[in-house]
Amino acid sequence: EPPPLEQKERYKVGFAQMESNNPWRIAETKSFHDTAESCNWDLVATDAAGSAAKQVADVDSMIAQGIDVLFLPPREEKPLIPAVMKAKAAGIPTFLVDRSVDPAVAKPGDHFVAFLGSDFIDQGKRVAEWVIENFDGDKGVIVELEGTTGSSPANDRKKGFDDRILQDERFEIVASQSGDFARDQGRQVMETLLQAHPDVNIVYAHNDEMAIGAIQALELAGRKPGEDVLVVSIDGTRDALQAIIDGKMGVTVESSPFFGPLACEVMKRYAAGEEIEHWVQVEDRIFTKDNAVDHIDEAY
Amino acid sequence: MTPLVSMRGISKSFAGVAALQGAGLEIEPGEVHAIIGQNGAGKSTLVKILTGVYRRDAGTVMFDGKDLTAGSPREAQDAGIATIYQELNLVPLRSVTENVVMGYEPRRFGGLINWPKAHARTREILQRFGVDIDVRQPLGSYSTAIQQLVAIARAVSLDARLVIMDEPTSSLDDREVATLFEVVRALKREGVGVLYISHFLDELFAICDRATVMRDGQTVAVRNIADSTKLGLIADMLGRNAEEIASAGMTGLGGESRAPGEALLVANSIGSGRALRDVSLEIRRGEIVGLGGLLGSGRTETARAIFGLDKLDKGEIRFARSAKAPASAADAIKGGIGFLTEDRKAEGIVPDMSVRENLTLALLPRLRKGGGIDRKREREIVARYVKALGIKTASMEQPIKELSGGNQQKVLLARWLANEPELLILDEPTRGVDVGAKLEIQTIIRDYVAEGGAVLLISSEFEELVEGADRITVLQDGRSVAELTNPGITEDALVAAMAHHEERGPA
Amino acid sequence: MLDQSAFDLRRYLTGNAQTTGVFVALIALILFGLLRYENFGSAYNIASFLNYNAMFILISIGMCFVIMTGGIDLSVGSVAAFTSVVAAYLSPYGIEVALPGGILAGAAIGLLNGFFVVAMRIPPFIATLATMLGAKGGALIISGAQTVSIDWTSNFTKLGMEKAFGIFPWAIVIVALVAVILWVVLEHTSLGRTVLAIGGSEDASKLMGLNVNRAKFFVYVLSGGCAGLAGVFLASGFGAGQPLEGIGWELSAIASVVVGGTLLTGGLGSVPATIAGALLLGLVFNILNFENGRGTISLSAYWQMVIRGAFLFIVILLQSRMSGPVASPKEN
Amino acid sequence: MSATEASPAEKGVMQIESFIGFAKRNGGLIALIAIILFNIAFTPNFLHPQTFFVNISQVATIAVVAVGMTLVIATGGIDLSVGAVMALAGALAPLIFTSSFAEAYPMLGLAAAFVVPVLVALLCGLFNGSLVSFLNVQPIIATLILFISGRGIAQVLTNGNLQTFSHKGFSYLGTGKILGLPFQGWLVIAIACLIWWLVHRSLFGRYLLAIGGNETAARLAGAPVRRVKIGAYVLCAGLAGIAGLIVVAINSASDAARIGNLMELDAIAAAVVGGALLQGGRAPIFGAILGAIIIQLVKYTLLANGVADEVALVAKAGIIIAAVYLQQGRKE
Ligand SMILES: Nc1ncnc2c1ncn2[C@@H]1O[C@H](COP(=O)(O)OP(=O)(O)OP(=O)(O)O)[C@@H](O)[C@H]1O
Ligand SMILES: Nc1ncnc2c1ncn2[C@@H]1O[C@H](COP(=O)(O)OP(=O)(O)OP(=O)(O)O)[C@@H](O)[C@H]1O
Ligand SMILES: [Mg+2]
Ligand SMILES: [Mg+2]
Repeated sequence: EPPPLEQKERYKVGFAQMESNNPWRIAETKSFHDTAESCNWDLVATDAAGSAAKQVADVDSMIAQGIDVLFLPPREEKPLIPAVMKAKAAGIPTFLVDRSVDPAVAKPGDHFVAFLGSDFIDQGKRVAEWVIENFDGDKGVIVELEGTTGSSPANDRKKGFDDRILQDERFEIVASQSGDFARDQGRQVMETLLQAHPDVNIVYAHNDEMAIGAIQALELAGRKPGEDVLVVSIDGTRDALQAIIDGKMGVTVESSPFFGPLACEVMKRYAAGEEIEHWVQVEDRIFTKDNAVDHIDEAY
Repeated sequence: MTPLVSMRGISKSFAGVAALQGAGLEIEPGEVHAIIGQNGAGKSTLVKILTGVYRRDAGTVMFDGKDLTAGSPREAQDAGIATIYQELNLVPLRSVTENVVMGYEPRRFGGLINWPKAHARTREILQRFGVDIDVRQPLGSYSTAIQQLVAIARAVSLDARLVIMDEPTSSLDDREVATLFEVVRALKREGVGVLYISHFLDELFAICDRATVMRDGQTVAVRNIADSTKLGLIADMLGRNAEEIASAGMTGLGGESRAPGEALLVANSIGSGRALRDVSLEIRRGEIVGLGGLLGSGRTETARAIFGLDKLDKGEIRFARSAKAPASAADAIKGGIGFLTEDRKAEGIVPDMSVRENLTLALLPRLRKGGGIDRKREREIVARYVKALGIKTASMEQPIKELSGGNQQKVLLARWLANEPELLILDEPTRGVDVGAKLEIQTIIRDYVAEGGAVLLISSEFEELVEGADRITVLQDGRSVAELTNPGITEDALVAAMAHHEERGPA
Repeated sequence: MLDQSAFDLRRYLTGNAQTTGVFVALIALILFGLLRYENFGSAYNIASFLNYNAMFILISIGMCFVIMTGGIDLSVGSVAAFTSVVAAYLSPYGIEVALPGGILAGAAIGLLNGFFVVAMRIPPFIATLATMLGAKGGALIISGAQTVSIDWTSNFTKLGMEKAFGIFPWAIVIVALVAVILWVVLEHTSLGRTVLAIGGSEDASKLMGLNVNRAKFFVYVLSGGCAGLAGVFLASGFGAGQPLEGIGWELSAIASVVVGGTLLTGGLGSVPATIAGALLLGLVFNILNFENGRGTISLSAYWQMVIRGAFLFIVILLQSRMSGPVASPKEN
Repeated sequence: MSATEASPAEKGVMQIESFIGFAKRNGGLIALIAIILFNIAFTPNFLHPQTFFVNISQVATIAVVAVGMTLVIATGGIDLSVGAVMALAGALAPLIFTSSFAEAYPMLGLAAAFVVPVLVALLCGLFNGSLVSFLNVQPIIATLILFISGRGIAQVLTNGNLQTFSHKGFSYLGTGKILGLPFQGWLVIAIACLIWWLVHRSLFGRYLLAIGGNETAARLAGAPVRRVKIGAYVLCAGLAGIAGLIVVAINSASDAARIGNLMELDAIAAAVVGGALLQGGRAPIFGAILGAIIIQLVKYTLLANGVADEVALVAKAGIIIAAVYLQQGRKE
């Protein structure tokens, strides 16, 4: 059983962010800061600068400061298990946000209260399904731009997409290289792969930033993204929606960073003694040219 | 009796240029054996082959009757050869003790260094040389002379069968040289062989038994010192006959002195730090002023202060028309001062740069042409000085580090002469320079003064000072205590002046 | 000769001021934390702080040895990541196997560094830069680009998560042991003195007949071994073999060493001061976290970077003020 | 032989010798040829002109930074802050030309967007150089300060946000072409020639090499040591600033967290592969360009041939070691 949470006027809430080197994380942190005011939190926010070990140490220092509740986006599945265990031992209920930990060791409803978020594998799978449905050529030659090598969203988004797309014989992944989730890297990698594989007609990027980079590379090489090359990715950023509106990109599966309000709501329910489902699933929308215009103003 | 060392047919070339060609060397146990030869004759190279620093291209080396091919200095040391290299090779950041005992530390508790014993042993060894210092201090906080003595102490303490000394006295004063000789004689009594390299022929006559003469990478003669004359040895070294040389005189400084001009530099009671307390001196155009004094008397510090390297705590310096002392080296050079430093390796050469670049380093501001360097003029100037000073170099593009010590010194001298300064400060200008080159350098200095330049000359060689200087300001413990004027200065007078106030401080 | 008191003053200035600076700064920062933040001095905070920083202390000490020879080891972070993976794979066999296994893996990479530097004469900066890339690649390859689970049922986690005799975390006990041993090696063995001599002047050390190559191999193997041990801590204390950890560790280790008064050109160095340097830099993170918790201002991650840089700047300023030139009296 | 005029025959011999010397000195060149041959054999479409352009545009930033790095390395220093300076300059430019001022005065705004970031970069160099030359702070540490906080400052300025824009004039820097060749390519050539002249024909350059070779000797010969050292850091930072602008211009976006990430390592590796000595005294400018090209081609080769990222890291490590080893072959 996770530790209970008493009902109070104000809570001291810990939010141990893993890194702040991309727009998505920044939007997520901002969402927690914004929620702190409306939800009556004293927010202790730390930043682990991309190190799982430092994230554990950050959680430790929050425990030392006596927080009431912990929201943790664990950078890695396994390395953050000690943080979850320590929080439990200190009597602090923990909610995992946007990524989870290894379920073989730490379980929701036991070591932590619940996982709030979407499913990276599923995101990849949904992109694949959209491609299968909407690609009208005979032969899909795919270049995949992976996220940071070894990071869990990269691993999962690859797995979800690859497993699904390869069930259809029309498709072939000719190259799959890391663009480190960054626009500049995505562009450089795409430029290179385009030289080696000029026949590519589908680009799947693990996030929108790399997709934008790929679009630039395609344009620089005189190709027409959206016409002769289909670009698809995940996240739902403003730039990606704009690209969809401009017809340069096919689809982006949403992966919303705005966890603050959800976190507030779930925490209140837990304090009230409600049973919390182990996975508070976030509905990821899917943006295409049909709905991009409607959502671009809420994108980050 | 088998010789202690027997080297035969040794050859060695660097990048295709032969430094040694079939050189040989033989030393008996208990013998003090000298190698003499001009700069670049190959003396140091021969030594380095014996001690495993360089690998020979050809030849055999026998040590103590056994074949010795030392692959590293350590192997040579273990075989019983202790060496003091020409360029000081110690670790300035580490303590005196460490520099002496390194590699042979006394142990305790199964392997740990016995520091108290190490310090005590070091203190004891140094005391044999009359040096009483805090052995825990970093070696670098002591003067070159002390460092030289430490290097000697280290070598002597190794209980070797052969001790090699490559120009050990180049930065020692007479008293220390005397102490060193005592030690050499003691080694000899113990049956230890000593290989002694020096440009001071007097020293050979004082302690050496035989001398091997080298010229252009070859051994040209082996002489019994007792049967030789100075002139004969010089003739061997230079490969000329003795009469020719005899007519030329022994130092190049003793020219006819001329009437000195107006005052160029006046230092009034200057002081800076602990080493320079109260020095006054005056230098006039067209004269050589010597600075006499014992080791550590503050001669180098005086020079540094004049050149603007050390801030003055007190006193004032007037140079030429300017009432202000230079604030930096660049300032001093612009004002017309040049400073040849005593430590060629650390403060003089830029080892990887060519002879040309080294020679014109101080001249650059004047070679400026349209934002760049006037390379044509640069080459002309370098070619002129290489020729005028007889610098032995393959080309002006050869890295200076590949030149022998004496030739490096000439390049540095040329660096300053090319600048045509009004005042040239020379700190030990002929240190480590062979007789021939020494003569040449002294002549160059004399010529420079004859054309109206002024020189402040620091030298530990009394002969050079006494013959060369028009006046000598004598320093002691950082104070100027006497002034002697030529003609009329004798070595005895100089020594007396230097020692005069001896009782005052605990020097 | 020269009077003794002057010498003592000089020794104080050249020998100790380098290191006093860091101790003064460390104590000042600790006092600041104690006075300003509740729970800063709690046993929990101290233990977890030390537990996390144990890894940095280790690699800093290893780095200190390398730097004393005038070298540098940029590979420590990757090596720790690599050995954390190795240790994770070995964890089912228990700590008795995983601990030496991790250390050996690190030492092996150190040996490779030593080979590049000593035998191939590649500048240390470049040699270890290459092994930094190589070890990272290696870690990703053997782990299949995933974090590697440790065996939670074996005694492997004891090391990082339990306390020796119920008081001190094991990691701290081991680090203390390593530190004492290496301090003795440095100050009281000829190997240690050779390390310092090489940094002072490699040529001179060779001519003195010191075994320069052996000592250089030693420091790289030592640094690799220390990083290896840090990797074992990482796996044991942080729950997995982590091929992506260790980024930037080399720079914080270098900073710790320098803040501890060691010259990057080699020839000087102290184990205790290096530890103090590592603690000092680690403390900045801890204090920033506490500052965030006070709620008065909330420092964004970027401000934290700026503040860390500024803090390093201040420490460096203080140090250069207090120590002045040490290298040789001829400088300046 | 004394250094007088050489006869024509001697000159001919000297030329042949210097060519052999050149080949020996440039192990890098051999490495480059090997990589190119490999690519021609194995990489699809390698000889396609577009491949050439892609590589030129990608190598430009590394090359520009490596040239600056070479100057700093020539003084015996190192500059870790180049990546952070790139980020700072890159973050500033869009801030300026998307400001209301630039909207009011487009031309002035555009000019300011080029000039101000570079000026700020120069200031960073001034900061680094002053720490090194006035306070005697060791270069790694001096530049570590901006390495840590420079990027933080850039992120504070932009609030961490990605700034995207579309601006024809500014993007020319990254996407423009002259005679069919990317504009950055020309820029690199111009910069390299200018800096080469500076190093080999100007007083500054001679002093730079002298200081790197023996600082004390250079000072005593009247070299303005501090000014020259600061100059090297300022130039290096300025060039990093330009590189930052190029990156932003190509991407039409500026992400302070990412611009120039790990650039310092690539630049140092390029400089050393190109023949720079980390202890100073040498500044092979075209060598640095060569080194940058090698590093770029290695990256390209591995990517184009589908080598997995983690294997690519190991391969890169091996190639760096091999290139530097070849480079040093001449030193027996
Ligand atoms: N490392 C080296 N590289 C290239 N040439 C060298 C090297 N060492 C010595 N030489 C050359 O070998 C020759 C002999 O030099 P060596 O140092 O043995 O002379 P020396 O007799 O000791 O002279 P000095 O009296 O000036 O010390 C010189 O011409 C010198 O230029
Ligand atoms: N016997 C000594 N014991 C300790 N320190 C000494 C001794 N002799 C000299 N020194 C150091 O040397 C410095 C002064 O030496 P300096 O080089 O000025 O003397 P010098 O007269 O130029 O002698 P040299 O012949 O070495 O050039 C002092 O700062 C002092 O610390
Ligand atoms: Mg010699
Ligand atoms: Mg002197």
